[in-house]
This record gives sequence, structure tokens and C-alpha cells, in this order.
Amino acid sequence: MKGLLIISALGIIAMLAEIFKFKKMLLWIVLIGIIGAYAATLMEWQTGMSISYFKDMIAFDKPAIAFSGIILATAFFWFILANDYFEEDTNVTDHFALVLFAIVGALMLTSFKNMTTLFLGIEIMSIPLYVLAASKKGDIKSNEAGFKYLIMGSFASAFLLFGIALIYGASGSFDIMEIRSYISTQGGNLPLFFNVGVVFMLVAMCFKVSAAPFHFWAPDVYEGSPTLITALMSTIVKTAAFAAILRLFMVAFGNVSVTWTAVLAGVIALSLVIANFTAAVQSSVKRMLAYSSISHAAFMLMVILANQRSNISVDAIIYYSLAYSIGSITAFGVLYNVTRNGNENFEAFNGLAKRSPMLALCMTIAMLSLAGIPITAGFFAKYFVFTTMIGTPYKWLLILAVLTSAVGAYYYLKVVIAMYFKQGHHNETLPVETSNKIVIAVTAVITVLLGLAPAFISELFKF
Amino acid sequence: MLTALLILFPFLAALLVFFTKGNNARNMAMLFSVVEFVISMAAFFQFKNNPDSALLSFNTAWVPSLGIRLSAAIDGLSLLMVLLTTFLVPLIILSSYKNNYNTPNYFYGLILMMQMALVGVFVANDGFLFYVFWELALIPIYFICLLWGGENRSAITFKFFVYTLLGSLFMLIGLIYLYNHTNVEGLKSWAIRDLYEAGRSLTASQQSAVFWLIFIAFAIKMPIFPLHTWQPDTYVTAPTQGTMLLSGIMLKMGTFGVIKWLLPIVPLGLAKWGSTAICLSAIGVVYASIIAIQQKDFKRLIAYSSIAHVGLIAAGILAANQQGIQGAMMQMLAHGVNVIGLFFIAEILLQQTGTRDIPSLGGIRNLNANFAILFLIIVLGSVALPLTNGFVGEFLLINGIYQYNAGFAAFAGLTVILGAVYMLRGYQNIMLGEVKPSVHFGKLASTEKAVLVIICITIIAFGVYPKPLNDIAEQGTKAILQMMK
Amino acid sequence: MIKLAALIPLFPLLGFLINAFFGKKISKGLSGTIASITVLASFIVSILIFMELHASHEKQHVVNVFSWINSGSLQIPFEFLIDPLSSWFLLIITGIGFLIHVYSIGYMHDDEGFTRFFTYLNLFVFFMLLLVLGNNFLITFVGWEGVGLCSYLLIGFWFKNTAYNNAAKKAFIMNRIGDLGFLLGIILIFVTFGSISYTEVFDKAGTAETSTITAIALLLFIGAMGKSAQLPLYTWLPDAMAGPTPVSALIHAATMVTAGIFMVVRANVFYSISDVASNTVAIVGVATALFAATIGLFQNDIKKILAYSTVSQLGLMFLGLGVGAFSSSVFHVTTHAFFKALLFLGAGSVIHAMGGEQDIRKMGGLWGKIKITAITMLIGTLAISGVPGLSGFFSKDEILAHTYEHSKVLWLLGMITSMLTAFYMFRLLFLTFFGKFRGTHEQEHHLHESPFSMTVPLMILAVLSIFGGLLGLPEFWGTGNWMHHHLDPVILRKNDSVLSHETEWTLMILAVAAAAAVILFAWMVYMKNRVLPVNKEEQLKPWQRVIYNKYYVDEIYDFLIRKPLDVLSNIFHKFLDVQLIDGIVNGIGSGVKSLGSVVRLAQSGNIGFYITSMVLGVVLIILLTFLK
Amino acid sequence: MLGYTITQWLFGILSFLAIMFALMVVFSRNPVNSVLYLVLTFFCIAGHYLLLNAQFLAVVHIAVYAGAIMVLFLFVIMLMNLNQDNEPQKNIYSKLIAGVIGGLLLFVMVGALRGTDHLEMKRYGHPDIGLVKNLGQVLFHEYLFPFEIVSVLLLAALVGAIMLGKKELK
Amino acid sequence: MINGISINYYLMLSTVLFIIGAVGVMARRNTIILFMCIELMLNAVNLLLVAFSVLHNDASGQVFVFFIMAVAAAEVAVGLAILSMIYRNIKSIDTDLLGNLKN
Repeated sequence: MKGLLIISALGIIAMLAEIFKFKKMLLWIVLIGIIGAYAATLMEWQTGMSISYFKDMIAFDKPAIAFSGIILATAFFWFILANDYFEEDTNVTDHFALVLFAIVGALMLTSFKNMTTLFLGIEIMSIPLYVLAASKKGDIKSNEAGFKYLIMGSFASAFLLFGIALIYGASGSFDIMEIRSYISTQGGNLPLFFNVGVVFMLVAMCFKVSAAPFHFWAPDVYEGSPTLITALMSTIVKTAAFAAILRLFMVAFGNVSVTWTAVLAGVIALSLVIANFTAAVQSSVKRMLAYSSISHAAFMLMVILANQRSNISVDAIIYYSLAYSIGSITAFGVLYNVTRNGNENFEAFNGLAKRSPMLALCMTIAMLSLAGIPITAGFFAKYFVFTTMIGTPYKWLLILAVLTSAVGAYYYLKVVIAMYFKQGHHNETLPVETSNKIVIAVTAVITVLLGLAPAFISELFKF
Repeated sequence: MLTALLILFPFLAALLVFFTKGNNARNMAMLFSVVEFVISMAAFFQFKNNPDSALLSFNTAWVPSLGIRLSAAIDGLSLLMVLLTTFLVPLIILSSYKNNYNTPNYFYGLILMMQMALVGVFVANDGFLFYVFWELALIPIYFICLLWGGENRSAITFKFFVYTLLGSLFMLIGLIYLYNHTNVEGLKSWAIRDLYEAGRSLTASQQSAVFWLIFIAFAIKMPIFPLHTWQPDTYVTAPTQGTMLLSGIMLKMGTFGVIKWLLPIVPLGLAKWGSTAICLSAIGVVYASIIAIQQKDFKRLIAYSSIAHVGLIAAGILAANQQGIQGAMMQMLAHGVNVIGLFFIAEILLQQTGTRDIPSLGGIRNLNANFAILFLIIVLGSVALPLTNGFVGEFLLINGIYQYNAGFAAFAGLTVILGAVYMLRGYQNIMLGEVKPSVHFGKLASTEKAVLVIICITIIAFGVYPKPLNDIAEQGTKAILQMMK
Repeated sequence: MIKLAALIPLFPLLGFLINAFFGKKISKGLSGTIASITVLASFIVSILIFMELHASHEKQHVVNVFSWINSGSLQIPFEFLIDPLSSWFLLIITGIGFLIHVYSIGYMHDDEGFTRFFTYLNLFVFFMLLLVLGNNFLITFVGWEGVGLCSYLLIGFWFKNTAYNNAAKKAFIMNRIGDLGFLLGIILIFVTFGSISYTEVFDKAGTAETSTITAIALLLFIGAMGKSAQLPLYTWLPDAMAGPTPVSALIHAATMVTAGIFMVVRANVFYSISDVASNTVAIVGVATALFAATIGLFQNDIKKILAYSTVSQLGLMFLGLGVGAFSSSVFHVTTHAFFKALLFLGAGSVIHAMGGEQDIRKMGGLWGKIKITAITMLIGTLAISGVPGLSGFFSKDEILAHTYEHSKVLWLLGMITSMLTAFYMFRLLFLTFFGKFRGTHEQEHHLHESPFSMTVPLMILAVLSIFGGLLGLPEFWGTGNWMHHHLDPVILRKNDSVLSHETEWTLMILAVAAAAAVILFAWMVYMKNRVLPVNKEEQLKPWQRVIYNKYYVDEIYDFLIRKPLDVLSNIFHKFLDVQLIDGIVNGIGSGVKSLGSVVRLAQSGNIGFYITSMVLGVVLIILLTFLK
Repeated sequence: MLGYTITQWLFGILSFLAIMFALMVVFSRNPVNSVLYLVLTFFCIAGHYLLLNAQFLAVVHIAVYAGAIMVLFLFVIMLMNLNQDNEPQKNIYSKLIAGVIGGLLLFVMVGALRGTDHLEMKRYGHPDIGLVKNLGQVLFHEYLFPFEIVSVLLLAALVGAIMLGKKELK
Repeated sequence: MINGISINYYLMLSTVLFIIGAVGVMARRNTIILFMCIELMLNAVNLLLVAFSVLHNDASGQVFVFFIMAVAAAEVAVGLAILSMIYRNIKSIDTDLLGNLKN
């Protein structure tokens, strides 16, 4: 909870930086603030299983703290990457403030206990992102991205709200624990419109994690937004959305899984197919990563589908989020540095191994991780998903996941091939900021370390 | 201890080599691989003295909450495979002495990495660890093929990678399924024994599913008809050292996998589907042999011959009797040595004459008689002439298959004839006859000679006196069969 | 001495190794001498062992060399068996081998591959000795394949000649076809008896079902068909004449090709049990004998004639085996080794004299020029034609007598074969040595007798051809058949003659008369009427042309097997592999891509469309979830 | 009257008007008309709020939506000079599809939401829950955190709108 | 006063309004109208929440409506800011012209 407040305060401090002329120090303040926020969050770990605040509006229980950790860690790396990007830009303070506000929303999504906080969390996270997506003012693509994101996001919010309203209508409460107990007291006699509400919420959440057929915004928005904002969307936003889904569908609606599992299975299958098949024909790396994020979303949704409410599912989704976030930070970090001249196609990566072997190596690690190959974090992430799925009746989904994973390997390797095999137009060394190098290298190392010692993370968040 | 050293040493060596500049990388890699061989010999003698020695195994926790352990041990079967690996890798490195690869540090580093992964696959006693090494072996070879390969390499290695990865993922599913059925005092476990037990507790239909899930991965790796089409292209395109790694050692991952990670797990699945799989293997033997007859590119010819050989090995393994499995083990060793010899010959031909196209070669026997003799010995090993290393395995294999089904044996046994047809045809057209005017062939470099001579000595020595390895293979097979009961 | 049986193959192996590794450093003479001496040493050891065995009561001695292959119940030690059969074959191989080594020193003197030749020859002797010495089927198989390899190497000895190389390859592959049968036979033996050791298997033979025994016997016979050039696997042998002549004499006449006979005799227990198998052997044998003999009538290449004659004689031996006359066949193997080696070496001498010419149409009138060769050749021809008193007469007669006892039809065919044999052999003799010289002046000028190293072996073989018959004088002469007696311990069914002495006498006289008549006829044709073989194929009558072209068997094989295999190979590769299977694999890949290209169209960029799709998704979900 | 209570009449009329105006929002060619129809729709909804005894909400609704948000819309429309009838329209097929899918959605929703008749509002007890006093208590007591955090939301929107709105310095 | 009106009617009314809004978003090209239609959808939800709030005799439903209003205002503010930026760039707010990002 203190973490949430610290981040909110940081956002306001960032706004003030412009006025009080400490822009240069802002990055350091933000980084220290994030560390402080996480330290404050972790302190709450000690005090017990679940701490609720404000009349049960919000609770930092262990999954919440774990997800917050991922979000804050990602944010930490992101700010280092981004500082350089926004440095020339006078808007650095605005950007930082908006991102920090979005993080506040993300943290709320990890810890909400009430539909109100869920809804507000989503909006607090989304609205700054609408702005950020559109933040390249002169670039119509960026404008379009922001616009599409906004319209479709609001549209999805409307569905979310309709769902919430229906659920409220049936249960008479916005509190997820009360909804849970309402479900168990009603047994099998739930009014039909309650179930419709659940499905509407599922649809809205699927939109947020960009699962098919509610994924349409993602590729366009990812492509149009400034690269670093895309990185933000595919890491922090995803993680937060999954934290929310986890809580919503495992805690609140865990007992009506009959209603939503079949739908979810369909959504996953469709996402796997559409995402991987479309990613395979992309010529823009950024767009490819967008589709790949859809496929990863499908993988994480599989854990929800498995719905075992056991630690392994929670573990799995936390680990997956972490692996995916870290891998994405590396990938987007490299992408951002490679595509500074504006070309975001695979050709931009041609000959990168010669121009910057370090970047190429890190990118390779990231790609292998995203493709799920040992000994990277991505492999264990996939492994956990498979493990949770194998006990379910949805074995066909597992086979589909395997088949599409092979397709996934195809497009991730395309990047690797471009870097090592193709001859680039430029041969001079690629200039990369030291700070960026450090972030990219550190995240790549973390990817490998997580792959070598996955126990570390699950031991860390022993549930 | 020794086992851990066998895995760690090439890894550390690879790291060292990565950071070496210039051709020193090659010398260092050579040195390290020889040291690795010495270590494996130590393991060999240790095994001979005391197969249960604590030196030959290690077992520590990795991810305790998931029952994953870093557990590895050398048993008879793995010892043979490890010896094959550690014996071939120095030869493979030595065979590259005439080539000047750019960025040799990466090239040799990757080879050593590959060695690490291969040894890991062979010694792993934990299903998860096995899978990790299995996948890990794919990455160095992918880069070796991609960076130093020939024409059209990106598309071909791509196919290879995706194809094998797909198979592996199915295996992962199968293994996880087994893992899910393990129960060691209420906990799940990845230990191989527990997986065996879990597998055998399944019903016949479940076992069948697991059989296919896991077998597909191995079948692609070997490769078995009709999952083989990645192989000829990849072998032809890969740099020769890569091809040697692929065919000499990596292919054995598949056959090894079937013996250790499939047979004891799903006896009922095997009973139900074994004959189908053997049938495919046997078809592959004849099919690939017939294709090999008309191949123009010598390297492609060997590639197809390799499919034929491995088909026979697979059939023998799936027959699941003493002779079949033991023969497979012996043949795996023999094939490893012979096939890298043949690929090296192809490489020498290409370097000396500028082509591997059989019709445009001819009469090289006139230009270099020693080369002709060495070549011939390797050819004879490959066609499994008695008193060469290929014979022991082939005899036992056909014997094993015969006990399973005489018809399959007679059919697969056609390799005895067809093998002679394509190998002798190739040999004759390349080496014999008058020298073609366009063909030039000089002396062999001393490293080349050394490689070929070592291979030839091995071929004959283990053909005449296979006992040291054969005893281990016999014991290893007995152990596997014991576990299958 | 028997304990030292391993020495016998060891010596030639030693010779092989010395010549292989140091052959280039030592002089030709030394290299040839070493090769010959090693074989001589083996010969001496063989004699000593033979004597010892002959003296001892125990007729089976197993010598263990080392442990070879162990696989569960399958135990295959590297073991030698010394018994009357193997000890006799040892003598033939090392004895004739030695003579041919000596002969080769002269014959190959000017060849650049001199040491290589002796290297191969030593290696051959080594493998041949393994073949006969082995105490289990697999050691025999080792030798069996090994001699096949040496045969391959020696046929293709002059490797620059593509035709020779093809002949070598053909020999190897045809042998391999047989070998597969042999191998499967061995495996069936193991499966049936749990062992492949001779001593154990033959003891247990009675316990197995007859059908199994038949299968084993037939599989083994397939092996024998390949190695001993029987129908339908015989075509390699005439082509094998591409090798240097001593090779033809040693490998393709005296020793290797008789390996099939050896093996059947070794496994006589099976053939005695299975009538089906033994009848098959007899029929294949007689068919081959007759078939090859007819081809021999129209050949003009001196070595080809001898080659077909060899095939024919081998067929005769199998006829003997088929009718149960095992010792008679061994006897014939022995005499055949003598006179056929003699004939080949003589032919070699002729070719040597003619400067490489092999066509008998271009010879003639050599009698005076190369006297020793001519006389020894005459002796050989008389022996093979079954002229009384010479070795061939006795051995052939014994086989025919047993055949008569077995089946009159087979006997008649055998008789015809031997008449044909006599005819073409005398045709060869007359055309080569008598009449006018038909070669070039250069050749005529060059004509000379061969050196001693060549003629001495000829003379020794001539003597053996004359007196070899003493080894197996007919029983009914009351002299006691030594060969029969010697082989008695290794042969299960006793082939005691039940024919009356009168019948035997009649048969013998009939044979003599037939031979005499044929020889006379040949003399009439080629000496008196001076008929010469036509030079052009077109001048032959159609039926003659068919035989002249060897019944087109090679062409038929080409058409039925080789071409289809090549075509099949191309179809498999280009169509099945690349187009179909790989096509499917690649098709999946491009399918993914094209599906991707279709799916990506949904990503139209139009926000209205996106929203519509989302709503459609919701509609479908509700429809499927709640309104089933 | 015809067996219906006055409440029911009011409900019927308001509902009818709301739906009519909503349709007009969608179908008006001129954006200004749409805005005005939307305002009318909001008034109808406010009427419903009154009907439901949510007086405070009704007032706020009018103030916020009709008074603030809709004026904002109008400003923007005027700013961009969009008050014309010749606004480009989607082609007829797109519209048709939209209509059909909308109809389908309606159909399935009606199907899915049926069977709620038993939930009649008979348990209606305190008519004053919609009063400002009551609402304030709930808002500042139970919903304090959301209330506070909405400030972050508004701040973010503010910063965002300003950031986008101000001119690039370069 | 409200007696006699089933919650079902409110449910249906809200649904209809919601769907009209959705159809508007689907069918119109004018961006501003899209925003207005979304507002309409949100209002449908508001109405439903108030109705349920009355049904359950629970004020939290009405409190929720405040939050929705706040969010709607924020969204509109940001949305119109983006719109005006787009207008500055391409002099149009036609959705069909916003199709640069696709496939």
C-alpha cells in the first residue's frame, strides 16, 4: 500500500520537476523511489498473509506483492532505457509522470479487492497509456495508435462495466469476496444474467490482455506507439492485466468456472492460431513482437484455464509474467536502439552481429527465451504452463500450443538469422548509450539466470 | 564427480575458447577436447573397475519444489555414448585444421558447447535435465550450420530447427504427462526411475499416447522415415564439422533416447505400436538405400545412407531384445565413426577437386593411392564387412529384428545388398577408372591423414576385437531389459 | 600342432601386413617371395596338422583364439575347428595357393601393381583359411565376406578399366545377395538352436522341425549360390575373368568358388534331413551345369570358356551334394582345383605368350612354340574331359554314379554336361595349339615360353591332375575310396553305393565312350575340317546367337533389376522424397505462411471493423455459452 | 389508466423517448444534431433516475453530462467546423452489417437476460438511499480509497490532455 | 412509486441503449460520434447500476456511477485532445482515414 502511495507521490514529483528545475536528477529520484516503493511493499510481506486497506478496497497479499515486484522491477529497467529517449524531449517530466500514474493503476490491478478498484485501476493505467501511445504528436501513426487504443479501450470498458453491473445486480455487492460467497451460497441457481456478466468481464479482460478476437487493437497500437511505450504496454500492462484476471477468475469467479472455461479455451485457441500465424508473415519486428505478445497472452490464459487454484498456477503465471517482461525489455531495448533511424523491419537487424555483437547476443537470448528454449526463463515459463495444463481435459489445446510454438520458433529465429546471417547496409558500429547497454545486458543475464535457477523465484514467493 | 566434470569441463573450455583470438582458439579447443577424452577414459576405467562407483554419478537439487534434480550418472549405455562423443569431437576439431573459418573462437566454442550438451543428454538421469540438455544441443549446432554453412543455409537450418523443436515439444508434453503421474510419497519427481514407474502404471491407451509423443521427437532426430526430409538438406548444407556433429553424435541422441527414455517407460505402448514403428524404420532403410543409389552429390549420398543405417538401428532397438538393443549400441558407435569418416572424405574431395559431384569425379585412385585405401576401408566399414566395426552391430541388429519378425529382418536386411550397391558405385565412380582431365588431387595434409588413419584403425580394431565395448553394451542392454520387465 | 592352428591364417596375414605397410620399400622380388613363403609356411603347418589329425582318434579339435561377440545367449567366440573336412581344404588352399603365388611372381613381373597384387593375394588366402577353419557359422561368414572383398579387389585389380571395375562391383554385389541369405540362415540357426557353433548345432539338428531345417538349408544354399556362382547368381563369375589370370585360377576356380560346396558339406546334416533342400540343390546344380556348358560351346575368349566350364563343374559338384554324395563332391573339388588351376594357369601362360591376347580365334599353332604350356594344357583338358586314368575321370564318375542311383534324369543331364564339357575343352585346345597361327606378325615374333616360376607350377599341377584320382578310386574296384574314408567322421548320411558292380562298370564305360566320341567329333570338326569360329555374330544361326550371347541373361538382369532400381531410385528421390514428403513438410510451412497472409487481412486497420469483430465475438460467445 | 400505474406510464414514455433519441444520435447526419439528441437522451435517463429515487444522481448527471461533457463535444465540433450534413458515411454494407450484428447482439442478450421477472423491486424500503446525505456517507466511508485515487486519474487525464494539446516547442 | 416495474424492464432498457451505442460505434465514421456512442453505452450501464442499487437497497451502486462519470469525463478529455491533434495533422476526423496501421 505504501508502495502505491510512493509511486503516486513520485508521479506528482515528476510533474514538479519541470517547474522546480531538477529534471536532470529526475531519473535518479524515480529510480530510488521505485526501489523505495518496492522495499515498502516487501515490508508488508512480513506482516502476514493478506493485508487489506480502506474497507477491503485493496489488499496487498502475496500474489499482489509478487506481481507488484515484477511491475516495479520492469519499470526500474524501463526508466533507465527511457531516460535517454526522453532526454532531448522537453516532455520528459510529463512522460515520467504519466508512466508513474499508469504504474499506480497497474499496482491497483494487482491488489484490488473490489470491482471499483478494479475498474479504476484499469482506467488509471489505461488513460495515461492512451496519451503516451499518441505522444509523437507530429506522427499520424502515433496519433492513430492512441486513438484506436482509446476508442477500443473505452468500448471494452463499457463491456466491463456492463458486466460489473450485471454481477452487482445479481449479488448486490462489488466486493469480490462477497461475490465469491454469493456464488457458493447460490450453488447452481445463479441467475442467467450473472453468468452473462461474468462473460462480459471476461471479454473485457481478454481485450486488455489482447486475446483474440479482442486483440485487434494490439498490433496497430504496438506498431504506432513509440517503441518504448510499446515496451511498457507489453510488459507492465500485461502483467497487471494478468494479475487482475488471476484474482478475478480464480478468486471471484473460481466457482463458476463452468461458465467461462469453454469460452476461454476458445479464446486461447483462436489467439494461438491468429497470433502465431500472423506473426510469421510480418515484416516489421515491432509488429511481430505485438503478435508474439498475443500468443504469450494465450499461454498465460492457459494457466487461468487450468484453474487449479493451486500454488503451481499462481507460480506459473507469476513466473511467466516475469520471464516475458524481462525478455520483452531486452527485446524492445535492442529494437529501440536498432530502429532509431525509423526502419522497424527485419532488415534493420541485418548484420547486427557485426555491428554490435553484444546487442545481437542479448537479442538472441531474448528471442530464445520468448521462443521457450532452455536454458532461458521463457522455457521454464512454457514448462509451467504445460505442467498445469496436462492435468486438464484441454489436452487438444496443449497440442495446439505445441504446434503453434513451433511456428513461434520460426519467427523469433528470423530475427536471429537476420542478425547473424544477413548482410546489413551499414557496417559501422552501432552507437548505444551505456545505460541502455547495461539494461539490455542485465536483463539478458537475468533471463538466463531465471532459466538456470527457476527455483529462486518460486522460493522467493513461497505461497 | 567424473560425470559432473565431463559436463562442466567442455562448458568452461567453451567459455575460454569464446574469448580467445585467432587460430589459437582451434588449438585450445583441440587440447581441451583431448583432455575431455582423457577424462572419459578415466570414467571408462572407473566403470570397468566398479560400475557403481560414486565417482560416476552426482545428484543434487535443482528445483526441489518441482522435483527437478541435477542428477546424472554413467551407466553402460551412457558410457558408450560419452566415449563416442569424446572420441569424435577431437577428430572433428582435428578435421577442421585445414579450413580457415572466420571467427574461429565462436566456431570452436560452439563445438565445445555442443559437446557439453551432448554429454549432458547421455548422462542425465533426470527427465527434466535430459530435456534441457536435449534442447540445448540444438542451439550450438543451429548456429554452426547457420553461420558457417553452405548455400541456402538459412532456409534449411531453419527447417531443421523448427522441425526438431516441434518434435522436442511433443516429447516435453509426454514427459510432463509422465511426471504428472509420478508419486513419490505424495510428491512428484523427475527421476528416471520414477518416470519408469509412472509410465508403467499407465493404461495401454495412455502408454500409446506417451509412446508416440516421445517417439516423434526421437524419430525426427534420428531421423526415421517419413520424418527425415530435413536431414539430407541439412547435412549437405552444414559445414562439414557441423555435419559430423549432426550425424556422428547428435543422431545418436535419438536412438539413445529410445533405448533409455522410451523402452522402459511404455512397455504396453511398445507392444501395441512397436511393430508400426519398426515397419516405418524398415521402410526407411530400404527407401533411403534406394534413393542413395542415384545420388550425384557424395555428401547427399552419405546423408541418405545415414538414414538407412539409422533405420536399421531404430528397428533393432524397437525389437527390444538383447541382440537388437546391443546391436543398436554397437552400430551407433560404428556408425558414428564411419559416417564422420565419410563426411570427411567428402570434405577432402571438395577441397581438393572443388566438387563433390560424383559424375565429374573419377580416377583419384591414380593420384593418391593412400587416400584410396583409407577411403575404401571406411566404405567397407560402412557396408558392414566382417572384421570392420560395422559388422558386429549389423549382425546383431538383423538378428534382433529377426527374432521380432523374420519378414522385417529380411526386408531391412536388404541394406546388406543395397548398401554395397550405392557405396561401391560411389567409390568406383570417384576413385577408380582413368583420371578425368578436370580432376586434380594432391597430397593430404598431415592432419587429414591423421584423422583418416585414426578412423580406419578404429574401424578395424573394433571390428576384430569389439569385446571391450561389446561387454559394456551387453551389460547395458541387460540392465535396460531388466528394467523393461 | 593342432593347438597352433591359428598359425595357418596368421602367416598369410603377416605376409599381407608386411606387403601392405612395407611393400613399397622392398623390392618386387622380395615382396613376392615373402608372400609365397608365408603361404608355404601355412601349407607346411597344414600338412603337419593334417598328419596329426589323421593319426589321432579324436577327429574334432576346437581351437579358441579369442572371445569375439557376446550378446546374451548368443556367444560367438573366435574359434577354429580342425576336422577332416577343414584340414583337407586347408591343404588345397595353401597348396594350390602357394603354387599360384609362385606362378604369379613370373606372371605379374612387369605389372606396376606387383606388391599390391601379392598384398591382396595374401589377404585372400587369409580369409579363405578363416572360412574353412571357423568353428561357427559366423567365422565362416567372416571368411566368406572377406574372400568376396578380395575377389572384388582382384577383379578390379586394373582399376583404370571401367569394365573391370564394373565386373568387380558386380561380383561383390551378387555375392552380397547370397550373403544376405546366408546371414539370415545363420540367424535362423541361432533362433532355432540357440547357438551357431558347428559342434553344438549339428548335435542338436535332429531336435528341430524338418520345415525349419529346410528353411535353414535353403537360406544357406542361397549363400552358396552366390559364392559358387549357381543359377541364377552365376553371371558374376564369367565377368570376374577381368582379373589377372592367377586370380582366376586361385579364386575363381580352385578355392573361393568352392566355398559354397564346402559350406553345404559342412552343413550336410541339414541337407541330409531335408529332402526338399537337397533336391533343390541337385536341381539347381544340374541346371547350372548344363546351362553353363552350353554357353561354353560358343565362347571365344579363352578365359571365358574356362569360366563357364568352372560354373558348369561347380554345378556338377552341387549335383553331387544334392544327391548326397558329399565326399564325392569334395573329391571333385579337389581334382577340379588341380586341373582347373592348371588350365587357367596354362591359359595365363598362353596369354602371356600372346602379349595379352585372349581370343582363341586369333591363336592357333602354338604347340611348337610353347611346348610345356601346351603339354600341361593337354593334360588338364584330358582330365576335365573325363579321359580314364586322369583325376577328373574318377571324381566325375563318382558323382554321376551316385546321381544315377538317385535319379536317372539327373544322371542323363549330367552325362550331357560332361559330353559338352569335353567338346568345348577340346575345341579350345585344338583352336589354340593346332592349325595355323592366326594372330599378327608382331605377336608371332613375340611368342615365347614362360619363365620357370610359371612353368614349374604348371608341371606340378599337371602331375597332380594326372594322379589326383588316386585319392578316390572307385570302391567297387576294391581299392577303398580314401577320400570317402577320410571324410567319414563329418558326414552324417553314409552314401554307400547300392549299385551293382555291373551297373557301375556299365556307367563307367558309357562315360568313357561318350567322352571318346565327343573328342573324336571335336577332332573331326576342328582338326580335320579346320572349321573356325565365325568372326561376326550375324553369321550365326538364331539359336546359336542366343547361346553366343549367353542367353541374354545379363541383359535380362539389367532390364529386370538394375534399370528398375535406378528408375525407382530417381522416382523415390525426385518424386516421393522431394516432391511428396518434403513437399508436405514444406507445404505445412508455406501453409502457415499463406494462412498467416489470409489471417492478417482481418487486421484491416479500420476501427469500425475491429469493433464489429469484437461484438461479433461477444455474440458468438453468448450464443454458444447460454443459448445452446 | 388502461390498468397501468402512473409510474408505469412514466417509465414507458421515458424509455420510449430515451430509445428514440438514442437512435437519433446514431442516425443523425449532422454531428451537432447528434449532440443535441444525446443531451435529450441524457435528460430521459435523468428522468429515470428520478423515477428510481436517485435524485442527487439525476442532478449530477445533468450537470456533468449535459452541462459539461456535451458542451465539450460541441466546442470541439465547432472548432473543427464539422457541423455539416455532408459528413462522409460508411458504405451501406458496413452499416448493414453493423445493424445486423447489433440486432443479433440484441437478440442473444434478450435471450440471455430473460427469466429475471421474479426480481421485482418489491423489497424497496428506504426511499432515501439516493439522497446526497446517504450517498456522501457511503462515498467517504466505504469508498474513500476509490474516491482518493480518482484524483490520480483526473490528474493523469489533465496532464495527458495538456501534453497533447500544447504546441511542440521545436 | 416504483412499484410494479420489474427490474427486467430496466435490464432490457439498458441493454437496448447499450446496443444502440454499440451499433453507433460500429456504424459511424465520425470520430466524435463514436465518442458520443460510447458515452451512451456508459449511461446505459449507469442506469442499470442505479436500478440494481434500488433493487438491492444499496447505495454503493449509485456511488459506482460517480466513478463512472469521472472516468467518462477523463476519457473524453483525453480523447478529444487526441482528436484535435489528429485534426491538426490530417484535417479530418474520419475513422476511415485512420488506417495507416494494419495487417
